[in-house]
Amino acid sequence: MNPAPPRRFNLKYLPLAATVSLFVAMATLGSAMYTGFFSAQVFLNLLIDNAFLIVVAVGMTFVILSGGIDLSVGSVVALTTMVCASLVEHRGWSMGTVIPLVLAMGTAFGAFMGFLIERFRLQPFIVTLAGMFLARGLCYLISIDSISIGNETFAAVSQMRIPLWADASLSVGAAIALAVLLAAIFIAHCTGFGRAVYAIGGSEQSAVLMGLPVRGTLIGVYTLSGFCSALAGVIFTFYMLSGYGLHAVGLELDAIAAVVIGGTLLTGGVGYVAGTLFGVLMLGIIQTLIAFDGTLSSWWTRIVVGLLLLAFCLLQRLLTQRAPKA
Amino acid sequence: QKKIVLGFSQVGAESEWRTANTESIKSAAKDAGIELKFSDAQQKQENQIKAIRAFIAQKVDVIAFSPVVASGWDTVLKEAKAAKIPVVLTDRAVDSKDTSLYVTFMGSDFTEEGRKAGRWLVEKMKDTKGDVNIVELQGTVGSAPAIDRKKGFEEVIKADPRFKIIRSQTGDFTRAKGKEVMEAFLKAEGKKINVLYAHNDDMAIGAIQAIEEAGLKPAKDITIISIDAVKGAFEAMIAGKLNVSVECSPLLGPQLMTAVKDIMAGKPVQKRIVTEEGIFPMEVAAKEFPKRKY
Amino acid sequence: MRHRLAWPLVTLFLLLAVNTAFNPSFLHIQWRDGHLYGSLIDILNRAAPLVLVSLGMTLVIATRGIDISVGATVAIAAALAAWMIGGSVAGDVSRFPMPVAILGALAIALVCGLWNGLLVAKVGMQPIIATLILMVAGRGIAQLITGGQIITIYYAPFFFLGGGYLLGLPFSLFIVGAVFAALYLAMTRTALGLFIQAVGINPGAARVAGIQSRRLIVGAYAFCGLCAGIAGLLICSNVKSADGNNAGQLLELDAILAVTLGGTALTGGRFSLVGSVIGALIIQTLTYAIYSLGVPPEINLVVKAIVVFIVMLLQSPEFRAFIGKAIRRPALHEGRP
Amino acid sequence: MTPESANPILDLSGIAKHFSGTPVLRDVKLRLHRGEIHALMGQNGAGKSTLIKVLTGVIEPDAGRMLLEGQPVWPKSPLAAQKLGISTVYQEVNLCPNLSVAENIFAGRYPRHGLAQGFRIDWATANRRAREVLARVGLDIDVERLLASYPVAVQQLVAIARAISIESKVLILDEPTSSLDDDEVRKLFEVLRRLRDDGLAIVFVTHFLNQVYAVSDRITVLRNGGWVGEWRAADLGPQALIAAMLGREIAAQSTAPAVAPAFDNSAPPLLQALGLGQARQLQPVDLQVRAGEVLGVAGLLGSGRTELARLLFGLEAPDRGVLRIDGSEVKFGSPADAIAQGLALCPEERKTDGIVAELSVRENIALALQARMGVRRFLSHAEQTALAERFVADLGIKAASVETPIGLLSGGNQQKAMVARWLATQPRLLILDEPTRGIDVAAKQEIMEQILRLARAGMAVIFISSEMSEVVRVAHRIVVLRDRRKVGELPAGSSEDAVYELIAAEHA
Ligand SMILES: Nc1ncnc2c1ncn2[C@@H]1O[C@H](COP(=O)(O)OP(=O)(O)OP(=O)(O)O)[C@@H](O)[C@H]1O
Ligand SMILES: Nc1ncnc2c1ncn2[C@@H]1O[C@H](COP(=O)(O)OP(=O)(O)OP(=O)(O)O)[C@@H](O)[C@H]1O
Ligand SMILES: [Mg+2]
Ligand SMILES: [Mg+2]
Repeated sequence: MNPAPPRRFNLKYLPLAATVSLFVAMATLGSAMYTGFFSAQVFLNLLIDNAFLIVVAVGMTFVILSGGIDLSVGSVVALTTMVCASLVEHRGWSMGTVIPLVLAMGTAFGAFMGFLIERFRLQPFIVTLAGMFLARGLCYLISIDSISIGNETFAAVSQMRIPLWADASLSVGAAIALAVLLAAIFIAHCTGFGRAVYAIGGSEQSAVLMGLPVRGTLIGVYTLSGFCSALAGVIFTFYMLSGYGLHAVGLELDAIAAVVIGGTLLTGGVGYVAGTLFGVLMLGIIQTLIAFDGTLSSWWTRIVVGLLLLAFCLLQRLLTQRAPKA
Repeated sequence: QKKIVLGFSQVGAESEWRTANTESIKSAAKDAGIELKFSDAQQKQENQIKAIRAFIAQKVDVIAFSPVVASGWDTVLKEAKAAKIPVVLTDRAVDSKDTSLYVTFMGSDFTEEGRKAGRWLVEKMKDTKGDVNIVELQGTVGSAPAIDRKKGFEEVIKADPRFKIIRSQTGDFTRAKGKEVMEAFLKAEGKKINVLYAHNDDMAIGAIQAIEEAGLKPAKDITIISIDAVKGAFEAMIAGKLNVSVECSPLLGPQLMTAVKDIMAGKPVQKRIVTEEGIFPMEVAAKEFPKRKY
Repeated sequence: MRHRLAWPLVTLFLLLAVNTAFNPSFLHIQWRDGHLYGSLIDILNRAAPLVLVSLGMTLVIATRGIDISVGATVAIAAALAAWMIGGSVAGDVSRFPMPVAILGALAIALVCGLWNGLLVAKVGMQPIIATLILMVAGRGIAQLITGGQIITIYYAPFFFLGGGYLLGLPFSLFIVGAVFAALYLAMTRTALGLFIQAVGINPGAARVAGIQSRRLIVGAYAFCGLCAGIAGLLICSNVKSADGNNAGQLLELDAILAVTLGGTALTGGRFSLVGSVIGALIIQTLTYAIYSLGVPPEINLVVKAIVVFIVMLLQSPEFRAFIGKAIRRPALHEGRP
Repeated sequence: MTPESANPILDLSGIAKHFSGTPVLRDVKLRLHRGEIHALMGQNGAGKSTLIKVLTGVIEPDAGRMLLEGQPVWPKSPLAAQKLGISTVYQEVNLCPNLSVAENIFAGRYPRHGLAQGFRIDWATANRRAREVLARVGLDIDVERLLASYPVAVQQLVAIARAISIESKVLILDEPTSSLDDDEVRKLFEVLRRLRDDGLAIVFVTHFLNQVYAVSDRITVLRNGGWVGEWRAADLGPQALIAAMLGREIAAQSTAPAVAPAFDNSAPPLLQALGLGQARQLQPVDLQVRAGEVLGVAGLLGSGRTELARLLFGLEAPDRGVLRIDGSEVKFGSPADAIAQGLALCPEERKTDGIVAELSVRENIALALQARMGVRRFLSHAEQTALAERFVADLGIKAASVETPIGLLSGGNQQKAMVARWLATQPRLLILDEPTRGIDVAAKQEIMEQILRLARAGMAVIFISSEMSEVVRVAHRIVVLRDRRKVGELPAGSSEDAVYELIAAEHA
């Protein structure tokens, strides 16, 4: 009846645009303040140092979009590094057999939690919290000490750099993370599974009544997150060349924070995978800024991290205030 | 002449000990006229690696850090080596096979601290008869000091079958947990407990409270050994509630600055610089206390 | 009500039974030094801070929120109280009068809660991020107050709060009892309970019905902060010191776990205060069991995980139906049209 | 009873279902034939929606048999039902508010392209096809916008569009017309007739008797969960139908105009809006209403009626014009302010703005009154129960007890409880936005009477309804909106045609 008012810019991308522009603003600020900050490698390091976080957060994005949460990711990363390290070091297995094995293990772990959540209508928070305890506990059963990986293939992959231009380069882990990100964007927006995740997050009841495969999708979401955690664990193993039960402590919170900062609603159904990338980069750049500053004491570090987070979130709210009510 | 720039990545600020360590390094850098780039890793290895990468990008002159954990440093240390920045390890070692990745390691030996505690106990108990029932308060599960202090202690006491560790549980290096766990030990084992071995002073201080609340006399009914020798431990020893504390010195600052200057001047430095550390039984506590800096 | 709490209660009794089975003196309570002494008393006393924080958390969760900053608030309150009381080995003087120190700690905790509430209700941030900010910065603030040290408290009157006994019972139980009673009355004798549930279930409808949900939400976070402040006082009085880095570490997870074990859904709405208390007791009893049964520390987490899995499955009606069906497998097809 | 019952496409019999002891369906049957529109009738809570949910696999019945084209089948989920060729529009709009309109239409069966058509969702095609299906139900909207940005009526049409775009043998529509105006209903019926002629079997639930006779071929009536009978529409007159549904006789819906009582025309207005509006949502509107007056608001879908109500109630902030109460200017920051001034709004969207699903009927009815009285003046449990039970009896709310969570009530009964919530506040001005949505004949009568009784007692009422006959019956004055602009005012006693004329007039 009434033609919709003309729009120059689709308002639903506003939160994403806000996040991206704030990231750019932060980067500009850093470059202006610290020497050596404005270099390609510093920005590539954001990807290299946060590759595992990107992968974990991508999995987490799907979980949160479906209206759930996965607290087990950090522990699964630790468990993966531990299993990798102990199989390679103590059993002498090769990289080619260990990696598929741990990926399958993480995937199965996620599927198991997803099954409990879906079949017995348990709260995701508590199931994945128990999963977090379990995975971390299993690490200690393997060994309480850390295990260094001396295997040459691992070391070679770990130190391999993909040259980009001049002397800027990217690690294998970062390349994998970018690939995962692209695949996830595709899954989220161009496949039935991805759209079902959004639908369930919007209203699970409606999704059931619309005849969407809710059960499979819910289990699938946690399975995917389990897979992503295991993959992140493999990247982490390359990154650290060691297995350790205390690796990636608190990673789940970083991942959740990255997802939410990236504009995804914790209540589900709203958000973008691409936003998550910028959420991770945001957290990363806050740390880089602080490392470059180098004058903050331990407690001021925490306070400043909190303040930067606050400033970012306030600005983001301000910029997105004019978003549609819905 | 240009000021030397030292990038230092600290583990965190998880204990008094660590705070004293940070303070020592900061003030020593100031005294030595070295510009310090300080970064706190909030107990995460990832963060330390990020900080080291940031130091490399900033082209600092020397990088020093206290590794959160021994393993997993090869990649980033190779990057530092490629950027021709010398690296100094403080407080904890790394288990890299390629020792050319760092110039020197200075700091304490956790295993040796455990051994010292064990030796003191063996000495103290040499005249007593019958079993010696020990309860152990471990540090955070999986952390290097917890593993090594346990290992060193066990190494020494296992020679004598009278020594039995009847309970061992983690107290996460904190007073509150130390007290809570000790409370449970006392209820479960009652008067059987002869000795308490705590991996740090804080847990021992918490446990002392639990022992008192259970109506027992700390240091008399139960012999208490702990590690670190921080101020609180001295107070407890002076009050006659703690038998002994093994020193683990956080005052690495001056040593570190000397090493940094030597490196920059091209002088050779030792691969391993051991800090002098003592052991303080309660008898000497009152005399030593005024000399303590942390 | 009875029905909803039945399974959490069963879990609690099972845990107590396990403890008793392995440690016959577990239920033993004796009179010693003018007060009751025994494992059960320990559990109650140790659970006190967790119960308090869980009560606050219950309200926040009921409004569809979550507060992950309670641990940091505990640390801030403890640090400020310890600093205001001050430390001199003499033990009979304090920097500020004790009531001032206590009020100061409670006030700062309240401010922390209000801050969270304002970020959530007024600025419109998502609760987990709003409280993450304080969670990260809060420990820094606590350490700033303590200067990164552990402040040992020597002022004896302060120890009564978390370590004293009244009528033979730990004084902390009276504090928890008072907070619980006040909260319970506020929820059942005024319309607060109804409004909070309405806001948690359907914020839109609550707004149209004329409920001022912003105020309620700010209030819930403020109360949660206050509870954390009281918990911080209890903890720092009990261990006679304040540790900016470690006080209340991971308390937020335990509190959320307690609330969920008590049968309150994290999606907001219907809540049960009694359930949260039971949930907190379950957690503390489990912790105590791990310590007193001689579980090796490296498998602590596995044991905890397995217990949590069992507890939540027991509480799931779907799981019970599933087990029921599995047992009566042959009859399965008859009911089916 | 009817000769065609020989070869039904869908044949349900002996269906029984009870929820925690209370029987909701008892030995119910339903037979559908190809090429018929079958009306399923019954009072609120009779079990219509439950029967539909049973046959689409949402809930599992206790007993019963279902034959689809002679084969015994039993769908275990809506997905399975869809695969069997049963496509459904449920009573409450069950779509995803966070997805675009096009997605809601195609969720689960997107057009694809690439790699032999199984690879990637083809958004361009999806959007184009969505526009096509929507055009069939007479809707021309931006299909890429989020569903939540459209009002219920549009959402209802989207749900219908989704259902008819699914290739199916049986199409089930549970109260599809509850928010639609006559024009939209007409368009929908055209579509249904076409589908029927193509051989589809259609089940249609409604509370509007005229709609039943306009399209349906046959009628099945349920009463209190029991099966009453099946008739050909031609064989069952309205009186008989009502009698079958209620189990007793009442006078058919009266069409007598202006039952509204007289009121003091000279009294100063209670509420006065001068040029009240909001950019893009509502052109400035002048309006006033006096104590004891019923002001009807009429207009077509999207004409801005809901927007007007929300502005008056402070749910949205006007960006122009002033609002006066008792002659003094007021600004509402939130509904709470409006309520403090004695206003009340029974909102149109009961699912999002109305019911608090997990709370009991008692708490839901007491909620607004309690909010008005404040936190401390707490209505005791007994007072709340008394209040709730009074309205349960007055409006005939069918619930196991007042302690039943309101989410478990049938749609119509939820709506009655919402009206009860606002009547309970005894406001000075009551704004009712589509209060009779989904309510059965008997209850509608009761609500109208309540409104008039309250008006007689001095309450001012603003009455918004898509059903023009209701508006003209109760209103003292009718404000007519078109395209978010007030186009005129009509006096009491105006006919429906007069209103339509006014709406159409300026179109020319
Ligand atoms: N899940 C449930 N639990 C308990 N009772 C239920 C449940 N679902 C429906 N009921 C009850 O079943 C009865 C029939 O409800 P149903 O929704 O089928 O009615 P309806 O005929 O569709 O009414 P309306 O015209 O109001 O939509 C109602 O009294 C309702 O309270
Ligand atoms: N048939 C329609 N076609 C296009 N847009 C519509 C239609 N109906 C409603 N809208 C949308 O509805 C919104 C305004 O409707 P509003 O709720 O104010 O009107 P209303 O008269 O109350 O309608 P309703 O009777 O559906 O409640 C606008 O966003 C408009 O785009
Ligand atoms: Mg119905
Ligand atoms: Mg409307």
